[in-house]
Amino acid sequence: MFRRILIANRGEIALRVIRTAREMDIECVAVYSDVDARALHTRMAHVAVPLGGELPSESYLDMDKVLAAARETGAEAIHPGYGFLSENATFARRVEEAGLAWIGPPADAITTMGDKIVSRRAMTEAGVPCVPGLVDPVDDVETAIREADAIGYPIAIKAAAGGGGKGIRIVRDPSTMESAFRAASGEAVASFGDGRVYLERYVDGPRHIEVQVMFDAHGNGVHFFERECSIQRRHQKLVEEAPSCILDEAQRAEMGAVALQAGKAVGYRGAGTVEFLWSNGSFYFLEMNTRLQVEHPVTEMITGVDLVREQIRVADGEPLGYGQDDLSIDGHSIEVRINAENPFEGFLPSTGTLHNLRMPGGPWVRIDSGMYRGLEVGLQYDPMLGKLIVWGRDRAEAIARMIRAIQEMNVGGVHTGLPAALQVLQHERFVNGDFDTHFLESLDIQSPPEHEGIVAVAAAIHRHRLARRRALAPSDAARDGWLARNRSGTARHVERAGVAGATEGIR
Amino acid sequence: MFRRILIANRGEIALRVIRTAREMDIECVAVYSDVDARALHTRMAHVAVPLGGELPSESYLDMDKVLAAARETGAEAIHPGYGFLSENATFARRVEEAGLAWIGPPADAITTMGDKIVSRRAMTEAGVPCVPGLVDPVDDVETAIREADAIGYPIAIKAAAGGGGKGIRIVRDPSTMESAFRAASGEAVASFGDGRVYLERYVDGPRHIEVQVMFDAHGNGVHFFERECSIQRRHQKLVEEAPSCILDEAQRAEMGAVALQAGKAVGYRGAGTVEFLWSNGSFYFLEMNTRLQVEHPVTEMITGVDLVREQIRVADGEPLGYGQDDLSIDGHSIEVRINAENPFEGFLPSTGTLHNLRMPGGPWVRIDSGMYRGLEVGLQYDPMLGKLIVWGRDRAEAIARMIRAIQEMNVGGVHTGLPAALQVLQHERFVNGDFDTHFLESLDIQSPPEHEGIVAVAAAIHRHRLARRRALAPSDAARDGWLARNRSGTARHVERAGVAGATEGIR
Amino acid sequence: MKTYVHFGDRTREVEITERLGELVVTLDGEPCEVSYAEADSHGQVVLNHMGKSYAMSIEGTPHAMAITLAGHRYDATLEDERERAANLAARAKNKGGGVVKAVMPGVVVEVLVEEGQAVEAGQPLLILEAMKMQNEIGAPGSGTVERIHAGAGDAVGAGDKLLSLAVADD
Amino acid sequence: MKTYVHFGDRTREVEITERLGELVVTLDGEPCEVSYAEADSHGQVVLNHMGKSYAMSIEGTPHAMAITLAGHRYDATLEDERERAANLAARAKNKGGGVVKAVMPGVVVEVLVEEGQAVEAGQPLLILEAMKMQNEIGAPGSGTVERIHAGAGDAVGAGDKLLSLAVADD
Repeated sequence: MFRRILIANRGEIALRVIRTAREMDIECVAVYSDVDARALHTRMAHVAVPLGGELPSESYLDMDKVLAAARETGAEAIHPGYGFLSENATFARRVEEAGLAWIGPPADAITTMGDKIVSRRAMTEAGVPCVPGLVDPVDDVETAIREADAIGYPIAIKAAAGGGGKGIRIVRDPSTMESAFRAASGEAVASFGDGRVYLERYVDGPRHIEVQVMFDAHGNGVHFFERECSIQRRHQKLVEEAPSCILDEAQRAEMGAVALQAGKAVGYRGAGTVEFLWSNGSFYFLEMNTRLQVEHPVTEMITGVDLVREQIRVADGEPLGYGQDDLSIDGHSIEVRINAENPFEGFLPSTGTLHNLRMPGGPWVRIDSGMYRGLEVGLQYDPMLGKLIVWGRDRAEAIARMIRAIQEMNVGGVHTGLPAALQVLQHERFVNGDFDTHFLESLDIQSPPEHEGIVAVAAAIHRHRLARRRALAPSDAARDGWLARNRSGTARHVERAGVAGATEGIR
Repeated sequence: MFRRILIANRGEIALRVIRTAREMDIECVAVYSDVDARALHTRMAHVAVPLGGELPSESYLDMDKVLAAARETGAEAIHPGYGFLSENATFARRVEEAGLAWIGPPADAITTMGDKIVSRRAMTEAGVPCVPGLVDPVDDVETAIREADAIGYPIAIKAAAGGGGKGIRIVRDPSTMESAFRAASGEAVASFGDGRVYLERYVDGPRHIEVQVMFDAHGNGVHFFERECSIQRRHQKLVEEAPSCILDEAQRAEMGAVALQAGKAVGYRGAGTVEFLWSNGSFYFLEMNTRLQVEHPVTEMITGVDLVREQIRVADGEPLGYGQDDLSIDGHSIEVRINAENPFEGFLPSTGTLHNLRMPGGPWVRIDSGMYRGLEVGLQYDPMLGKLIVWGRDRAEAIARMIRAIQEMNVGGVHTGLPAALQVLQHERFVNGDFDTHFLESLDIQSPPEHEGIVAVAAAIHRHRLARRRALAPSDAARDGWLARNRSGTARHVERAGVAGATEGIR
Repeated sequence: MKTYVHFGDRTREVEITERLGELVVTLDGEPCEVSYAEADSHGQVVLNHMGKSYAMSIEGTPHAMAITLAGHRYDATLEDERERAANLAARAKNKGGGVVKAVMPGVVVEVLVEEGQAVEAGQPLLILEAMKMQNEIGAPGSGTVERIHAGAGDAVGAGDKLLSLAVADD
Repeated sequence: MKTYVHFGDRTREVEITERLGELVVTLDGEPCEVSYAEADSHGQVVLNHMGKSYAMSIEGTPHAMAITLAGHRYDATLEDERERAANLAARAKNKGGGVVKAVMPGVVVEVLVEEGQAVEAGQPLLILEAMKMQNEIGAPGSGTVERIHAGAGDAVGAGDKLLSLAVADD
């Protein structure tokens, strides 16, 4: 087994890898940017190498610096975490050319799955169901009408030059196809100066369901069942759970088998996630994420398997040592992401310095977090500060437990999405399992007005006390000013930055 | 189900009960002494009632105050936690006389199990194996020799007036019985002014293994397998685990059955623990703890059952709803107690104000803790501040995970037993499962000297920095003084306070 | 002393008087029996009301506080009577108008309005790129664009002026 | 500047000199290449040495520190050369003697010695009950009991004098 590995990442995922590595008696090399000199991953590693720089491009994305750090410290393998270089085929190749083990899939698999059109072709050949439709644009109305019948309604007409949902037209009735086609290509010209459009089956009320797979280097592969990730907003998941309450045993097995097919088709090795769109009982391949997912803990909680440990084992050439029949689902797990964002103002990013951190605890509550008192949450990096994970014997117990855990928690200094997660968990539709990827966006996030009175009283008394204390000790005034700075504001995202309903590239 | 319950306790166990109650949508009434006005259990409850007073006798042990609080707040049931009034039969009766539900066993069961001699008789009648021996003193050498043969060697001669191990004589060979008997009663006279002694089989290299049982009000009972609690010192457990690595399936089932027998014999209801001494393949009834145990989490982790929820359900009259065959062991769990004590000075109590709390996290790490920054750890209450619990697929994984978790943790302001726990977990004998109740006391707790050099350098540089900073900002000097106060000292326990090897009354 | 606590456009009036060291509180004119205790000096407070206790975390300044209660967060702005009068006057002077500032460091991608142009409340004024994301800055109120302080391509820091609005009399 | 760091009866000598703002350190006379960084102002420090980093929590005063490293705890007392000389002199003056104080509030259960009695280092002097537990207070060094300040039944606070020892010349 490796004696020392380098973790080319930061934040909670770097800690996650360090924790398993420590348990495996493997030394960890952390790398860090100037901003992260005091970060927990820097402190918890056996060796910490400064990369310098503030921007990702100057640090965690700089292949030369990362590889140099590995060379200097004698690391034998590199774990990329998620994001940054994790899905960079060039980096994967360079790591192996440097004579190091790459704790990830083969570069070719990354390349294939990284390209929408190439992967769609590969999957179709492998017999993996994709959303019915055309890859190439249609030139005229006649072809469109003919193709539409072949694809089957409802049809989504999408601008070839578009993306981000602009210029999408939904057609549910053939009779309206012609007018819709003209309108769509007209809008496409207007928006992108390019009128070409293509057709695809429109997926109604889609749910985002993904399957966790793991392959060793000896042709063995298993899946660890599915995760339901439909509670999301603009490509950002907020609440994830496993298993999905919409799948029955038969479909669960089928989806798992299809996911393994997808992996085999690209000669996969290591941990990966095959994402599907589920709608009205059928599911379609969306994409494959060729790395560990943020939400992997919910899978660990219901299977008892440490996925990072498995990643490291197979990267070292060990066989899985178990088969599909050895795996089963025990209970239910939910994860809530703790993002620095303001759910009351359209989830705008929130910055500040963390203080008054109060973490929940007790039975079956797990915290994967890079947060610490004094952490300055800026805009350089992903706003995800950590994750709250619970396990319960069943979905109801897990929901109740997550609500309880969120109520125990406090993160001072920034806004977080926790109030939104709380509203989701307490929502009848979520409790009944009746939701799709549009659900979160349909909510108006607000705190229960019935408590505003008591809150107002508390705030007023607190102000009263502050005034008193300031009179006594000027130093407090400074502190208040400090807190004030940390509650600096937020901005509104441009609608065009995301597509309601589209779920490509979600992490 | 109850709408509101009162928790007649403090610290981590009060939080533990509040957490499950919240998940069951039951409101919680906390009670608190003057010392605990800011305690977490006071803050996390829906209602908090001050009992006043600083000493337990003025607060948590004052039945009238607790019952009054329940009456005022309209609580429908009382959960006693452990310690304090939890094993007080009078209180159990008064709770029920007050028309409230008692989340605990029937008063009679508490009474019976609370008396060593009465419980021993009851268990013997019920066919539960007890340590062979006599309850009544033997008057003369002849009887002693005769009885000794009947009991079987090795024999322990104990002073009737004694206890605490004083005046115990171990006899392994009948030929030395006479001299030993005279010496023992002589010593008994000297120590207690009462020469009466009684005989008991001496249990060699005993392990403390206990079985968790749960009975509903309808005659159904199950056991949740065993916990191994042999890592203890002077009636204080430090490391607990489930399952025990010394039991095979057959003996596990046998011990579980015997535990259920014990409970049935006293008409038990609710959660209880039957403690056994295990030695060379046979086990003997020690005592039954008629309440929830500190170490209950390790049982929860391997069975997936929330024991507090079960306590509340059966107290409300619900049937268990499952049988023994529905329960099984999944993986392995270890708990380490976080006590304010100095393991380098004979585990003397340590007092101070908590700061620099850094809690571990990540996969399968659970924290049940009443700690918060600013908590003043005094001498009024039990020194246990919280518990660290981990789960692993097997014992080796659990040990590695607990070591990792302890290494992540920091508790500033007081000494804790964590370094001792770390030394136990890293000890070859513990790893091999080769230990008994004397193991912990046999260890010389010390931190690895090979790091003293680097630590010395850090300390010297830190001092250098402090001097600098003090020159700049006098306020820091104050802070250092404050820290210093918090590291106030400890005292040495009197050896006579405990018995090496005796495990009665351990919590 | 009266304090006006605003949650967005909703306002609660809290009056606090101290009698013999005891706080006497009214909420929107109604008497409100409460006891208030600070669990620490960092804004962890416990408020008892009608036999229930509410543990809250309060952070911020005397004028803007964030209160967290059982996982829910309330952002409140506070004024006493004097401040309220002053603020009302200020608002009257330029309702919704004034200077629009950058709330985070970034780069101006595009200015969507021109000087002299009339804008509606919430209408996009310009696009600021920060965190690899395009953020749209809307008008705080309806009025006219008086001056534009930043142009496309400009890097701005938090607090920098972006543009000034004059309010249409209505 | 030289600092003597004592762990119980083991002592390490650390010399720190600052050259061009850089710390130059020797440990027991040997050069020791380290870099030292504070993660916060509460004693979370990271020390790099021979290509490894050691994260430690340090608390205490310049004279007595508790250092936690990967779950292990080290209690150290520190002296510089001047302090060392002074302390040596003081120790010489009354080796092991001086005043025995209560380290925690409690009640004196029993005094096990008499004034004038000779005692060995570690010999039980009296029993203090605290935390529902009997704690035995031992002699810090061998000598003679000079005065007894507290009697059986007395309640004492932390820091209160219990008895004074005079040291036997040896």
